[in-house]
Amino acid sequence: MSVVLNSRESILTTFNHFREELDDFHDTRERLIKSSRDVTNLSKKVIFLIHRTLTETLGQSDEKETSLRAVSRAKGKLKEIQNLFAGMSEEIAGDRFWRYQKNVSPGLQEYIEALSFAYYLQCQTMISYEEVQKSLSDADGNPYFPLPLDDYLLGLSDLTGELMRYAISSISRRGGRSEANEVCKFVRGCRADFEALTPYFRELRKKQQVTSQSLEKIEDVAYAITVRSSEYDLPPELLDDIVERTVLE
Amino acid sequence: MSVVLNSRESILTTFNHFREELDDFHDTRERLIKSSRDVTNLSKKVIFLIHRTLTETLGQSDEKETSLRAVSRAKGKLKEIQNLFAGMSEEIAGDRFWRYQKNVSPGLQEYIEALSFAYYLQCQTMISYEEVQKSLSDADGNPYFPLPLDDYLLGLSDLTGELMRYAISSISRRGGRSEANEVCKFVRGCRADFEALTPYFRELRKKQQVTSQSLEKIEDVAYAITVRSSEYDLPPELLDDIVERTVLE
Amino acid sequence: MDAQNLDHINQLLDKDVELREKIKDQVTEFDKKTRTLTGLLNRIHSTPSSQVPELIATVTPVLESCKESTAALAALTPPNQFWRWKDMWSVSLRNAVFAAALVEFLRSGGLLSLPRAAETLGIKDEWRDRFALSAEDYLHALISMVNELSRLAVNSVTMGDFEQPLKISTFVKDLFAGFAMLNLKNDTLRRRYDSLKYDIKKIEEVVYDVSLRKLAPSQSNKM
Amino acid sequence: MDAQNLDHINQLLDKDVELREKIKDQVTEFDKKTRTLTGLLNRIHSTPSSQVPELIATVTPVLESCKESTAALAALTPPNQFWRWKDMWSVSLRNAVFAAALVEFLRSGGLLSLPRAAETLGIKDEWRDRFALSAEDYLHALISMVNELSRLAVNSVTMGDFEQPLKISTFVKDLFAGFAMLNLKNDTLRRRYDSLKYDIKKIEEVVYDVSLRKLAPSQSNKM
Amino acid sequence: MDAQNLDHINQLLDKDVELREKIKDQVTEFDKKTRTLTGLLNRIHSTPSSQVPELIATVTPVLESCKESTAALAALTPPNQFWRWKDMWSVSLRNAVFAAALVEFLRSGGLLSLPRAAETLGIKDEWRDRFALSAEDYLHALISMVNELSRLAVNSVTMGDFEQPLKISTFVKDLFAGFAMLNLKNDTLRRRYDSLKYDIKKIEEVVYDVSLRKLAPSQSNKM
Amino acid sequence: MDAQNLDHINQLLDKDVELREKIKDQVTEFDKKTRTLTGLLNRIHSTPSSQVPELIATVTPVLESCKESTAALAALTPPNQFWRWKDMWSVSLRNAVFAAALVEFLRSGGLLSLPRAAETLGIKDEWRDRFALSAEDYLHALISMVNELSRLAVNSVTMGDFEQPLKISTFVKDLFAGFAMLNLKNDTLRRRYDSLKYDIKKIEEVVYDVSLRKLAPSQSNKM
Amino acid sequence: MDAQNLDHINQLLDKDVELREKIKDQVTEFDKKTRTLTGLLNRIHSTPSSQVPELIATVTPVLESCKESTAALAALTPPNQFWRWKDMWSVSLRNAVFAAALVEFLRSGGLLSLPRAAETLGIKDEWRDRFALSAEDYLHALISMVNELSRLAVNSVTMGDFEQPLKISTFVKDLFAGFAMLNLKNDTLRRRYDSLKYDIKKIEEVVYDVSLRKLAPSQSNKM
Amino acid sequence: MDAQNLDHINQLLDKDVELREKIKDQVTEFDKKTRTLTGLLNRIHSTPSSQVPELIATVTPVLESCKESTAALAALTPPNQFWRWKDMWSVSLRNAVFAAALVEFLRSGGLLSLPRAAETLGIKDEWRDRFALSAEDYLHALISMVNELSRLAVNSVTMGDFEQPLKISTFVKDLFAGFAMLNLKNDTLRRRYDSLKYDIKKIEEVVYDVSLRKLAPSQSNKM
Ligand SMILES: [Mn+2]
Ligand SMILES: [Mn+2]
Repeated sequence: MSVVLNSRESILTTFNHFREELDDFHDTRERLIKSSRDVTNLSKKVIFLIHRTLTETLGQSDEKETSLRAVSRAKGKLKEIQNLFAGMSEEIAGDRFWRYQKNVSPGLQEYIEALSFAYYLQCQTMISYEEVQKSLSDADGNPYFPLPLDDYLLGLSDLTGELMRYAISSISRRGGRSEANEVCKFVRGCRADFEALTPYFRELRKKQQVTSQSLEKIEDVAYAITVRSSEYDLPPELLDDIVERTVLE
Repeated sequence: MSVVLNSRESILTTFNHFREELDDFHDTRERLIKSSRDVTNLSKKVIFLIHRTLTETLGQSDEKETSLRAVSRAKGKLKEIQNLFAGMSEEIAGDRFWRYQKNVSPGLQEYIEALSFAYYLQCQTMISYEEVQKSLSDADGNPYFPLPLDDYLLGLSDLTGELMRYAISSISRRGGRSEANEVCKFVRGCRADFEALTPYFRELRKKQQVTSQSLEKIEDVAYAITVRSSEYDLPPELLDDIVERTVLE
Repeated sequence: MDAQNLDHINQLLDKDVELREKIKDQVTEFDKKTRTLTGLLNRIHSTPSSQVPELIATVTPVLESCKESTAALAALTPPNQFWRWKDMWSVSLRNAVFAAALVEFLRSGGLLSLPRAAETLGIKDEWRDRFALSAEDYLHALISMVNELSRLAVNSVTMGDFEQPLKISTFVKDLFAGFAMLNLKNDTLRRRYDSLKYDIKKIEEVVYDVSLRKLAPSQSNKM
Repeated sequence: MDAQNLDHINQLLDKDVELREKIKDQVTEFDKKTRTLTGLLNRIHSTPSSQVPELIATVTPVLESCKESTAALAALTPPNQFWRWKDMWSVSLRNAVFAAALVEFLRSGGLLSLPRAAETLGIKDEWRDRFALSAEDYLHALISMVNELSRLAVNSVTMGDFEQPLKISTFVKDLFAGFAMLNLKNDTLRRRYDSLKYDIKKIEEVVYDVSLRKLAPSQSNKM
Repeated sequence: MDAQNLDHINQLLDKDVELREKIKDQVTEFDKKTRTLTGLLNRIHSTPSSQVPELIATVTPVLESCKESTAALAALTPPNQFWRWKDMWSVSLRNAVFAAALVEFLRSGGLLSLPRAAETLGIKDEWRDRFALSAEDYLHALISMVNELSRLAVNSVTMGDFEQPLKISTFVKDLFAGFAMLNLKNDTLRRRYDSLKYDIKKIEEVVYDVSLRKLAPSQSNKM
Repeated sequence: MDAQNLDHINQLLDKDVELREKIKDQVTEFDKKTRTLTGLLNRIHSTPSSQVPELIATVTPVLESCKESTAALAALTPPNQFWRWKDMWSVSLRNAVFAAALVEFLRSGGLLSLPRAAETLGIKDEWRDRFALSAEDYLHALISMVNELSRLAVNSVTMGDFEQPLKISTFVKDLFAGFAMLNLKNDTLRRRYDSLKYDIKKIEEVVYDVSLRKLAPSQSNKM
Repeated sequence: MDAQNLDHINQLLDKDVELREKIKDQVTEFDKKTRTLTGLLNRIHSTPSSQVPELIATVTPVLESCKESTAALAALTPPNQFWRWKDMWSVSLRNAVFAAALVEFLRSGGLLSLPRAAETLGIKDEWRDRFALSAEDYLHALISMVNELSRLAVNSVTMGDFEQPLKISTFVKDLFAGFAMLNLKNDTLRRRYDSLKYDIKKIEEVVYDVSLRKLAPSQSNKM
Repeated sequence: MDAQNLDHINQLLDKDVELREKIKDQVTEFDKKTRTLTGLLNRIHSTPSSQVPELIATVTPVLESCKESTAALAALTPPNQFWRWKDMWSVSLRNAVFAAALVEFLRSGGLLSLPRAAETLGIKDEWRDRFALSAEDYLHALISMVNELSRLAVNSVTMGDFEQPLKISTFVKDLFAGFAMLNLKNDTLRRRYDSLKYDIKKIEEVVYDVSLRKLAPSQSNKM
């Protein structure tokens, strides 16, 4: 390529290259947006699948067992999503990832929300950054792309909303009632951990308000359980038994 | 299906059907959104192709000839878009079109903008509703879907913006200068025609402001040409010749 | 635009404007009926169970009269344009289905199925591309019914009826399990579905109170 | 979150925060240089063409000094993170490229190509995943140059130089034809590209005025 | 513009500015009184029913003093301009009507009618084109009263008064049935009316709690 | 609520709803006329000055027909309720005044005063408590006229009429000086008045272009 | 511009930029402390009342350390410029006052007065033109405390402490009565004050639940 | 809250409200004067240069009268509260400075410095903590003056004065170069400064038009 362009032809040739480059960029961007939408949709389905599994066996089996069944069902679907990311990995290899990050980000966050939900039910803890990154790596442990810190945190922040739903439904599950207290403690911890990070992530600041609202709802559930059982001077299990007998009679 | 559902099983079976129905709806919707994005992108490319063709031959050939070359290039690309619509037609057959209209609408409007631009260059008139509908029909003249009036009008409204760009560039095209006056008249007519329809289409009302701005820009171009040539008591062609000779010398 | 095209557009436009007016008038009529329905059904909160059949008897003719509205709307809607116009009447339709489903529960304790709900309101299968009961509208109506049943559970106890809350509890739990099957988007249905959990919680509390006071007579031979 | 994870997150965060600060400092430096550049180049509007070489001579060392800034930024940016941080310096970079391209036009009448622009600013090909001159930034710089050239066309005439507008006219038209090749989205580049048309219009008017007054000396042996 | 035209317009504009200031001052006065009223009435939530008559006795003179405000506003408003200025005082007026209606309920258990509300605040019929109590303002005040009564139902129980919730429940249900028959087109009013359902639900739950624990005579034969 | 109270309120509410519908219908009619007016007047931008009288001749009967609308609205509005309903028609009224003022300028080069504007539209003084032309609406219409005149200055030149911009410039500057003496507190009006500066600037630039090129008789001794 | 004028202005501008940076750094420090404070105080929702004194003991030194921040800010702010810079730190200051007031309530059940709040944070009266605690900031902090106390009422019950809600209720009602007597013109403050009603309602409902179930000594003779 | 605390807070709040009212009244007065000033100075666009001295003579007493306003505001503002209230009058103050600077340019062709501007408006150095002319306000006023001068360049030509644009061009270019050396962090100021480029371009185009047509002595050796 000549160093200084002196003729119309040389300018047009150069700009032809620019056109190809820009078209290529926009096409890739478009493909990634579509893939990200697919990831979002699948992730939402995983979340519903988990809630569904937890509700299905309402009061019929052990709480822990129910959770694990939900987790194992979710894992299959999560694998599908991971394959979608694997498929995208070539287009966002090397320095290209950061060019397209904001197009990939919505799907990625929704995936992290679903993954961390399953993880919580399995381990009762928060999935770590490294574990999320590992789930987005090939068999040899090579990441498909570097996990952005903000996507990780924003995905986790949405988890608290799902946990709120989980806590509210658990009130009508036998034994599952103690679950509400566990979730309450966990979400309280999340809120505190996120609080320290809000100065660095504008969007997290906004989501923190939603988390606070979710926490208040969970606290209300825990309160309602306490108030109710405080009126009678009987151990909680016995109360549960009495209610169950009346309903099933 | 039983008429009144009395057992948990019968309820679950019924809701299973609902799930399939809803999933099916969301999947179709998602596919159509993606297709609509493709249509949008292709249409934008058509518009740029037209502008490009008009600029390429700057001052080298007859204005009419240039326009027709732009139109013939555009037609090939427009055919591609029409094929995309043909591909979507099955999913939006019969009563389903109106269910998905708002998902299809962005692409459809952009297509109409591109199509009407090519049509204007060819015929110097506004493409009619029936011609747009015909372009969205199979070989036997069966429409892929009914053309919504609002999409037709909103697409046409965007045309005025492209015509403004066309008018501004034409000022530096030999002979093309009279073009600015033609476009000015045409857009003035558009604005008047749309004005009568604004009470019925909220979005058109907003776009009408953009059209008014475009019209003012076109009027400014026509004004500048007049002011300039009024200073000398020579016929416009002669002025053009003098300028051309000086620049080419 | 040339005159012919403008004419054509104006014709299309006039037809739509006129149609919208006509549908609006019918919807106003339909709406009056459904407001009467909800007004009448609001009385269940202060009607002892023994008098519920009489209350239902006053509701039935109004519900029947909704058939005229659905027929009129089906007649107005052009072929294939169901989805174009349905938003205009879906609030009224949901209210009518709500009333029908609540009446069915009060009568039989069971869930009115979608086809049966359509039938009750006189919606014919052959109108499918002009007027139908969509899954979404049906589901909204069921949620409204649950909202009302949680109030009813509370008020039944006040009126001394301790059986009703137990019936409601079983019914609503089954229905909730059904809703849990669905994959919802972040839309109104999702938001209302989330709110269902609070209704269930309230009903559970009533059941709990009733159970613990052992006030409920033996249910074994009734359910 | 367990302590280890929190630690890990905080480490990542601290590294980013620190890096951002460092880049910001470098950009502030870079920005000062480009402001000096635009300040100096603003003088072309009142500098007779005979004295332009001297003006360019004052600009060249500042332009040269930009190499330090690009090198410092390339050294700071971690591998593969070019696109992550580039927004921080792209305004300064565009201004530097604008200056380089304008100087090139004033010197040779030709267009500085992208690779040559990168070279002028000391940007090395092997930095590609840390610091590069993107097509977008280059194009923005060219548009800024055209904005300035339309002013220059006007002011040249005021200063009695009737050749410059003709040179500018030919150059800008060629460049515009190049821009017309691109498919742009509705973004800043598109908006600025649209505004180019007004610059061309203004230059055309100057050429027109100059031609009609037949003030331009014969150009045949010069262009 | 000729001087006469200008003068004419300026007079029109100036008169408005001055009048607005005067009305604003009166509204500030009125507002102080209604804030005192709501402050005093807020005490019902911690006043045993036996002492309510004394509380009402402190409220009555303040309510009486509102007549001065309505008279002052009626005197300021030019003939025919009621609808021009009413938005300035409608918040205060609604608060005053709210207080009057709540006092009436506490005293007699009955509903203050619109004409009686106007009378209580000294609003004269002959002021009609300058100052009146519109249906809309009256209804807003009633809704505020229901909001307060749902709180009162809760707090009465806390204070050991188990009869009050039953009275409130009957009164509010009756009022709600009345609202249901109104043709509410107004958006804000409609939305606030919808919120009444939550108040009713809360009141029903209080009655439920009381009945369940047999803290008050059974309601089954009362409702 | 007792039946009488309910009835009373419902009557009040229903009367308003019905009246609103009737006014709305009249406003739709009025709006059609003003749309026709602006449509016709829009042609001035492509009508040579010699044919303007004919254009005005087509406008006059439409303007005349607006009297029916103002009379109908005055008849509908209950005594004293001008300020309640005026927002419904003020857009149409401003458009009508705009048309009348523009016609007056085109015909005589002078400014239509507020009383003359009211007279042109058949607004009677004795309707004061039901229908009037407020200073605010009149001023809005004048600002719209200036917006249109700045476009006309441009388009007149395109049509080869170099005198019109000078007339417009004198007229608008005088009007602007008038506006500057008004005590505008109203926010929308103030903001629109501020925008007038752009119109004036545009007109001044047209006058400049014309004077510079000596396309019209020199202005130096006229302004 | 002559060099002296330029220099003068540039000095003014630069001094501000520099000062802003320094204040920003101090505010960041202050903010860290108040974040730690709110983080620690957030634990009250899961701390049994018996362990609250220990929790307070961990809070006190952090609160003490805020004195350094207020002193640093007072030292930085030029005389007379309190009102220029105060917005930069008011969020942090409100958080610190919130913490101090909450600690006071937990310790003594009483309200921290404005002068005492200033004293706790080491704010000296002689800094008045550089750093002070405004009434507005103090009131914002109190409202935040009430928001927190309504949550605490709920969570105390969950932890089995049925006395705390009663204490909170009395305290908050008293505070609310105080607020009602203030002349709040400030919009944000007014809106936040209005939101207090929800907190009070929530607290009343907790007290209701506790009283109804006789979980704490009867309130009827206390309130 | 105890009575003392309440009283203290209420006093603080009330004092502010009252002061705000008083300042507002003074600002209204000040604003009237500055509106008169801009109204008078607007006439420069149609005043031949020979009559400018007379125009200035009418402006001077009004400018002088502004001293009363600045003195009144300085008297009202409590010590140390300059930064609290300055936003209330800064629009008026900028307009006054704009007028003073424009008058200075018209009289001497030179730039009014900041201290001289303060002096002209009677602002005393010892008021520093109550009333001062900030660099920001001064710069805003200068930008407004440039906006006006670009209009004046155009209108001078219309009036046949071909020297004025050349003077304006030199003055504005110098001022612009000054601005380019300032460290503008302030957003509004920065944005307005960017807009100056359009004014300069316009002025350059006027000079171009004049030079091209040889209406004024050649500029080549002047710039
Ligand atoms: Mn979620
Ligand atoms: Mn377009």
